Amino acid sequence: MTWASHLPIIVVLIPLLTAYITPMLGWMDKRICNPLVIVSTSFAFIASLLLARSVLTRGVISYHMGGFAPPFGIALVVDYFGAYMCIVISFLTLMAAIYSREYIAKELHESKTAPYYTLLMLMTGGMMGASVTGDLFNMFVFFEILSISSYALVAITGKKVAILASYKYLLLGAIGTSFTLVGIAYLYILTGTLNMADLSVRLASLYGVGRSSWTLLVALAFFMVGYSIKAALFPLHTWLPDAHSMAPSSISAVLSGILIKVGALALIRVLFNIFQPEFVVETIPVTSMISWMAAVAIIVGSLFAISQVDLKRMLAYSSVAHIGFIILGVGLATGYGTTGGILHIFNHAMAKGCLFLCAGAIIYKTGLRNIDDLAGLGNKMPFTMAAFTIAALSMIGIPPTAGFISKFYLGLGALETGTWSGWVFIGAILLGSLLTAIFYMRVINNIYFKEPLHREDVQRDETPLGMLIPILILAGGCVIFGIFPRIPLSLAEPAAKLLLGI
Amino acid sequence: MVNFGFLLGHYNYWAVVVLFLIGLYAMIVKKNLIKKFMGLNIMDTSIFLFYISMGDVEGGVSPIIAHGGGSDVIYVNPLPSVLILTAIVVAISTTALALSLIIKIYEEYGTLDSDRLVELM
Amino acid sequence: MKIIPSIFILFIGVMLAAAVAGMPEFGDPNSPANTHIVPYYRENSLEETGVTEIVTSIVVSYRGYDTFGEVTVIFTAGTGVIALLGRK
Amino acid sequence: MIIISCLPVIALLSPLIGGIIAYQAGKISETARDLISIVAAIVSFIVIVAMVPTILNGNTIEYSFYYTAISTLPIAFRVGPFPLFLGLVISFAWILSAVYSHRYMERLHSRNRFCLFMSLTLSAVIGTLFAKNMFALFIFFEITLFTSYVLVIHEETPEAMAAGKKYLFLGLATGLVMFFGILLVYLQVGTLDLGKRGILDGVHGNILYVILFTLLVGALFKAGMFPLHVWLHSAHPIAPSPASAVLSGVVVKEGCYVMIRILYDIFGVNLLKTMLVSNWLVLLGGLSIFFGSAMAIRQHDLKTMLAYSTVSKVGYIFLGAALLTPTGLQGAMVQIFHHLLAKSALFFCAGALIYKAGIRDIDQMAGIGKKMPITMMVFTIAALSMIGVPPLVGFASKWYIVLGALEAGRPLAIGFGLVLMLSSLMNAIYFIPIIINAFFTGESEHGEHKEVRPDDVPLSMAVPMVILAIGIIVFGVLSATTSVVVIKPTVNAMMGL
Repeated sequence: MTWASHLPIIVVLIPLLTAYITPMLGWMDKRICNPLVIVSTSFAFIASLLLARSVLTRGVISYHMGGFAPPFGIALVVDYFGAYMCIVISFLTLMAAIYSREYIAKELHESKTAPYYTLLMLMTGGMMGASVTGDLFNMFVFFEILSISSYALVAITGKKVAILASYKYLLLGAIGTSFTLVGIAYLYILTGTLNMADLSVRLASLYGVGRSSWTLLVALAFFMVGYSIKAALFPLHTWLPDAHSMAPSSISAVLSGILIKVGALALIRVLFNIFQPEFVVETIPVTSMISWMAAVAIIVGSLFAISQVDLKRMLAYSSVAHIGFIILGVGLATGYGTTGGILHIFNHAMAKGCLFLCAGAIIYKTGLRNIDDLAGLGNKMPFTMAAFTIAALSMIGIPPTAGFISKFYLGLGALETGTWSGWVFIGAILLGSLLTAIFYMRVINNIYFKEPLHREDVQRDETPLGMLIPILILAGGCVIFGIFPRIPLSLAEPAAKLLLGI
Repeated sequence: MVNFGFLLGHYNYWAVVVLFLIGLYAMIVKKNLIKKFMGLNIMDTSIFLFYISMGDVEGGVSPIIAHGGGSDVIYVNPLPSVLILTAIVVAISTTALALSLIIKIYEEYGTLDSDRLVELM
Repeated sequence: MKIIPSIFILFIGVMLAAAVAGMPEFGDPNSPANTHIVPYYRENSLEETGVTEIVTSIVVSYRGYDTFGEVTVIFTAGTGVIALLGRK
Repeated sequence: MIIISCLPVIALLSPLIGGIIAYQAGKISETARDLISIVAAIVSFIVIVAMVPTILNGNTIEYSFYYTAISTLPIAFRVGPFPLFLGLVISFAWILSAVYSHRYMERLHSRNRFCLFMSLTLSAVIGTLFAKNMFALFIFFEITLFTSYVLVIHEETPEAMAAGKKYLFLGLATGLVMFFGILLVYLQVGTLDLGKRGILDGVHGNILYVILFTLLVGALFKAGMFPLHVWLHSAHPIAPSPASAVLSGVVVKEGCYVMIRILYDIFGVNLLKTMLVSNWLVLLGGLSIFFGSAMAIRQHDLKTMLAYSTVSKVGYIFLGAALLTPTGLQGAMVQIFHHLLAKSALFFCAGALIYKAGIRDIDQMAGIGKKMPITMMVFTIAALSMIGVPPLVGFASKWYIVLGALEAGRPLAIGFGLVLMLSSLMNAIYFIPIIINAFFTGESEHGEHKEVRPDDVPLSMAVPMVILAIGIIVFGVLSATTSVVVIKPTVNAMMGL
């Protein structure tokens, strides 16, 4: 038993314990909070990388909490997908934490600094915990940690609209929570277990057997609805545009970049780890149902994004579309498709994180939120805007950015199904990509090719370095992982294969 | 036609379903934000009831192992109780946050009527 | 105005009823929930944890991690409330 | 023999890096910026020249980045004869364009940006030429769209933005269609390698037609072929003239190049023959020739006219390639080279007229030949080549295409002969009056160039134009030699003979 074998719990405990210390230290001196959080997330990031390495070398890790064997105690199960999510989560949170130092000082009242960082760490811990757990009820608990902290973070600015957005988010989120709780109860009453691996074994004997299969289906439906709310899958996305656009930008980046992906993770766990792929793909075509929903999400989300005037709201609607890409890939349930969906989690996290951080930088420097007012920013903030452009191109899926690779895999996955619906899905992917181009090119054109209204708009006034660094790292990532996509693929591909059992 | 034995055998569950629906209905239809959350709490409570019900065993006693208790003693299922402890705490936490949000909303907007709030937004 | 929510509620109700139909009877000692894992707790919890009350032994030992999460949830909500309502 | 060498990568990277350095240098000194970008283009040219002996000896140069892209689809480069010689001409034309733009651009804004994106476009075009597989090719193909978009909208006027929008979104849409085709190919055969002629051999059924259609849509859009030309006549004229020259001269050729690779490397001659699509493609080419010429006749704006003329010339290239005969392909290739030279020269001339006399309209050109003799001489040579007057290179291309049509069969040859005569006539209709007007008519009263002193363009603009004109003559005279040395072996290799 070396320390390395405890990595699954370490990645969860680092942020959570930091969250417990932060208020105490913040009470002494508020300036300590930020370095503490940065250090802690860096450690979490390193731990996630180590975790991924040990998963890659030794296969799926099962960690028994308190030494109690799985069906009786809680087991943490880290497969390729879980390790992959941990890396994405800790990486993006690290970027947001670095960014927060200067951004939060201006955006938030001083008294809220400590709660802000505490909640950020709790949210990270919640996401980490939900990613590595192998227990259904435990996932629920960690989902609540991340949900409640995100409700609070959306409203933390105390602005009128933000509070209402948070309330709306909370209301829907609470419904989602209740629905998943019902789903857990149904599965428990049928099988008597909460462990995912055990559940999948015991459920296999119940498929299509008498009336208990009704309960099974209803449980599945409740899970789908509950986690779709958390993942903001169309048509349950209604909370997202308000919440993501009203939150502080660093939080928007985390919410849009990864939090909704954790919802997608839960969907994937329910579909492929608890219910078996054969059941959800063939017996009852749940996956093709959610694929259709995702295809609609892509189109509708993009169309809504086109009609937005507020930059952050546009980005939020774009997230609705892109969660559609992810879920579509998952729902295709083919090797390429699911790999593409999982890969897009990472690529979208980088691109959308970068975009929201850039939007935050624009608001920080100029106070502008309206897309039409952004003229002249290309000269004013050249680096920020260059990063914005790269990330936007990645969202559109222009080579050689990372978005192109996920588009490639998703497209292959859609065609691989070999059915007519696959052709519809690829139509949705390509059309979604084109629609995405429409609203991002509008912003880019405004930034670079439009005369600014005021002369002083063209004075060089770059984002402070502390905020610029994470922006540039994320934008650089969009390009680097587009040229060297094998790095994320080395985890995403086995993850998809393991989930699908192929 | 109707299998009364079946209906009666699940009577707790039917109560849960009814409670759940009442809660959900209140949550969707009521205009007052606090009433919406009362609806949520009703819904959550119905789920708690459901957990407790499914742990029940005919003639079971509370799961405390008496000294030297034989294996013939029937205990009720302890696991749902454990789960529900956690779930209750979660529900309370959500409600606490929701109520503080509602306080803020009332401070800022001066109303708790959801239609009015949509207008003011 | 209230027709659409009512239809929605009715739909959920039908689903819930269908689910109930597939469940074991109330208080059935042979239901999977009562036979799969629980006997292990009844037999081993005393010697493994030294607690006579099985609920407590599960809360703090077998599912202690959940309880840690539960405490964290309270902590989260507390921090959230402070962040929202704390001194200006 | 395959030789591993990083020369293609250097040829690709030198404009890229040079462009970025030039952009930074431009903030300090404009001359330094232009010098750097010229040097970058020259380096690229020299590197390509350095590959010539290897290729002429019958070798291929390859280079691939391991760990890039996806398992079987690395970003890799392979240089064969056809890409090499096209690259040679393109990078040479680029040097001329960079020299030309030094003085031309001084009256326009955002010169640094223009310089940067010119270099980036060159880089992307070279990447497209040298790509080893369709995946890498598509990557560079799409990059070209974005970099050239910035060139199109350079003026940032509402018309330029509208033209750019049309170009960009149609380009994206057709690019996505092409992407779809690439996915189909990959799923069918599991490879996208362009080295084997006809990777789709062994695939049957309607899927082939879907693939052909989708792939060609992307390539023909960039080439500006008839039904997909709708962006060309608004995007090319609106760009600054050096950019128009490279857009019409080079970026369009990139589309033609991709089209030829699709036809000959992905499908292969044999497969296309069994698919019986040749006649339809030839018909499409003929339509493009007609339509482009007909629209060109109606134009009054010189640059718009030239843009429509491009549509018609692309029709020749497509037609020659679609004949699926060695001589036809040879004609298409010569036409690529010819049009690259001639259209660049023509756009340079148009730019010179705008620069010196502010003339955009054909009617205003009366008597301009006396004031700007060099410009109009170059214009005349290029125009005559476009019409297909014998010693010039344009004639050679038409000659080969006719021969190719004869090889393909008599009805086709007769039909094509008619098309050719008619289109040559139409070319003459829109070019000859301009020349006559410029040289033999007195000045028109409403010409804006009255105050222009009887001098010609500055040296840095005149030299590129003259070099191009000389090129047109020399290659025309030597067309027999060049085709034997360079083009014939290439064609044979591509046809699998």
